[in-house]
Amino acid sequence: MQAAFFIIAALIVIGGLAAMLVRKLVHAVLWLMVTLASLAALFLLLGAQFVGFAQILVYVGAVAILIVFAILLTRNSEWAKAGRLASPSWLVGVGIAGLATGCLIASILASSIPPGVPVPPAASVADIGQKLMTEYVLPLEAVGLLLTAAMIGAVIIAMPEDKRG
Amino acid sequence: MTFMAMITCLPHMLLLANPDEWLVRLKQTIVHWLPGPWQFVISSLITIAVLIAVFGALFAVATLIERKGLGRIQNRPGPNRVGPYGVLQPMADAVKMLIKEDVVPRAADRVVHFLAPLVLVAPVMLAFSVIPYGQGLVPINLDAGVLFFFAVGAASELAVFMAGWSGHNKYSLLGAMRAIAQMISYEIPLVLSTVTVVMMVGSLSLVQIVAAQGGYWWGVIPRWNIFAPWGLAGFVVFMIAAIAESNRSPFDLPEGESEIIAGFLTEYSGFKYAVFFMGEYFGMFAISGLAITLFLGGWHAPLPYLGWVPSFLWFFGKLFIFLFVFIWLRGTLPRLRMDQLMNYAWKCLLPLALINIGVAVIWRFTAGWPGPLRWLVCALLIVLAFVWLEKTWMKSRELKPRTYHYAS
Amino acid sequence: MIPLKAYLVLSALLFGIGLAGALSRRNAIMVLIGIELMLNAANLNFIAFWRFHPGTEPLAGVMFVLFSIAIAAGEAAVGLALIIAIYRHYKTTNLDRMDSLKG
Amino acid sequence: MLGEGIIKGMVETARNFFGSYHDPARFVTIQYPEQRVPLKENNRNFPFLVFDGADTEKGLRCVACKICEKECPPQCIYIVPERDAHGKLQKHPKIFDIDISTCMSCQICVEVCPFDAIKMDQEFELSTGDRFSNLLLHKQDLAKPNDYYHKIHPTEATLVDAQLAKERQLAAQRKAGAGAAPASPPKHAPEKLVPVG
Repeated sequence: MQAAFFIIAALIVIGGLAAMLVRKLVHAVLWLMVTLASLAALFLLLGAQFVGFAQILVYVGAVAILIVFAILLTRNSEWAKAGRLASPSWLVGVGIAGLATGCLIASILASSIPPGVPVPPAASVADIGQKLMTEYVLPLEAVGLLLTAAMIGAVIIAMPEDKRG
Repeated sequence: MTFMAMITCLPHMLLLANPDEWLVRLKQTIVHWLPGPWQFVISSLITIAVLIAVFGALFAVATLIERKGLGRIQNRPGPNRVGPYGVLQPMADAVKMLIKEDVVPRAADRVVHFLAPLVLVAPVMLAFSVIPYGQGLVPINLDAGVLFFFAVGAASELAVFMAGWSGHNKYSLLGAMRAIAQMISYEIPLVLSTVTVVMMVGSLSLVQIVAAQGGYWWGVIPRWNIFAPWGLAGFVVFMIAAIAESNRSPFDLPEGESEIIAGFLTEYSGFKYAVFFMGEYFGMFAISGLAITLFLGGWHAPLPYLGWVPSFLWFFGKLFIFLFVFIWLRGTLPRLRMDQLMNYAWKCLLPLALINIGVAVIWRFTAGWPGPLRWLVCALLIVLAFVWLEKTWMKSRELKPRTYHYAS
Repeated sequence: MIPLKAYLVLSALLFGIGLAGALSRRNAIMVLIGIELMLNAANLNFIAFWRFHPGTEPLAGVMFVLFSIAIAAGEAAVGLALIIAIYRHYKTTNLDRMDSLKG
Repeated sequence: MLGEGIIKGMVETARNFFGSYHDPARFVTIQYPEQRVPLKENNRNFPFLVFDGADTEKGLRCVACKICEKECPPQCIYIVPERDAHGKLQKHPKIFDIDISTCMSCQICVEVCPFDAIKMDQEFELSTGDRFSNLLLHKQDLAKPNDYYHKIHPTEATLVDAQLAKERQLAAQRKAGAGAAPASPPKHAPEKLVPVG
């Protein structure tokens, strides 16, 4: 279990770093997929089976393809050539991110979380379905509405302007 | 030691009342003789090895059946040179593929080009692990088996994109874009028609879905989902979407060799091409296995007094029928056009699948009705929906008299 | 066994990577990828807390992550549609060049 | 009905599938190396040289006039006439090569030959591993007996034989009439035989 955690954690961090550092956008997406798939593996390791599969289904199956389509639709030679990847104020951005991460890690390490590992809570698919249909039915409906709105919005935004009228 | 134990066990195993147990017992016997910590590892490895061997052999047989069957459909004998009746043709093909030069274009992204076939095949092999092949013969009984199947199936889209993009070839990219558009469009009716089954059974586990289809109505008609009206409609929608999902003819636009060379496979040759080819066949087997599990009762025998036949034989028998239907369709139907393909997915299959879910809901809440009436009402609703769709479709396709501008 | 803190530190690292990328890359799509990383870091936190401190509400963490994944998908769709629309107008995805308010 | 055409097509292919097993008449395929379709009489492939009698060398009708060499559009024929000890040209080829990798089977050499010495062959299984030496046919490869010519093109060969016999008879008459005068070639070339079809 320990080895599995460390391998997956290394994959997550390496994938994330590479996704942010590589030059080619498609490579960045592929590295992002490494991170997200490893994250799904971590969810499985933590006993959240349903979430892990949903993560793969949504991110690898949908979001990756969306980003890839966006990359191909906005292709220009600007990024392929040698040029600065980062914005002029990149040092500030990295500094802020480093500061935030430092604060987070410091507070995590300083916190008094009990070190024990409790029994894994059961999360069977039937339970999740039951909950979704009873207690969480309102959020579920809201998400349905939100996704519909997002889809219609995305279609209208991405439509060529002359066809929009 | 292990071997001797197996030998001594064999007669005992053959005398078992239930023939389905043979394979399970065999594996248990082998694993039993191993030291404790190794049991899990070896048990998994045996399962993996059997899966790869069985489906690898099935792949070889399928290519042969496909070539022979297509030949017969076109009144040709098909391959008949290598071995008696050409049965060794798959070996010859494999040797040819293996010794061919592996060409990588100079402009290609080598790493992605290399990874694409692996990313295609590995998830498909994972998908094999949740299908119940027989009574007790399921590699992993996952609680969310259906979700797992579709989740790993999603990776094939990424693999197709990687293959198309890495070649730096416009035909590859065109083929990949076509394939992704097609796969995403047809995944929706595929999942929606699966939802009806999941809704009726009340479980995402494929083992439970098969178990729910056991038994017979009036002792004759098996309780398979396909014999319910929503199951029949769902099966048809599922199969059409499945053919599109596995990029088979008539939905083989991504590889349309008369238009875009070989689509995303243009820059692949030799062993990598063979791996892609294998991945596509494996995908076909996996999705056929899912269709059998969801609608055709999995490993259940079609008639009650045929229960003595080992259950996995029923599963693979059904799989072979599916294989033949795939080949038959390929031999019959011409390739669709891209706009027809998209229209078909979004304007025909999607409404049908949604209406089918509604019909399944009605079926669910009319459990108290007499059987035939319930059946007729639900079937009528689906037929009405189909007729309505047909009318709108036919209207848009009405032929007008052709006018000639220059000839009088 | 891995303690909860290890998961939290991993999540913080992932969040930091995403934040750094989103703040410093010039390409709009890369910024979106950074935001996805940050969202996933949050999801990891939810699942880790759910696993180690179930609390009174047994499935709250899983539910939260499921909704978060759904919303992330919607966010990605709208965000990429916006990028495509902006690309049509400015012919670039470089965020530094999208500096005119006149449109 | 929507889907009607698909069902019709499926029935048709199923009929083909099962029909091909019990109705051999449906099979259009020939199992080539074992089974062969008899070639049509007018089938032609590459030229060969006809010889009369038994001797390959002496019986050759070719007189090395080089007309075919000059007429050949892809220039695949190469002829060197025989010379005797004094360097005098003989009516016999010393070298007669045809590069069948360049030959385009146009039959012009046959049309122009005044002596019916070159004819079209039907041999088509000529694939070889060495395209430089094995596809360059020499005199001994090209020379084939008149019987062979009769076998592959019976009608045409009979006509040619009749024509040649007539010419020989005319020549003999002329020789007898002109006494010791040197034999001259016929005033105009005999009417050529045009293959039917």
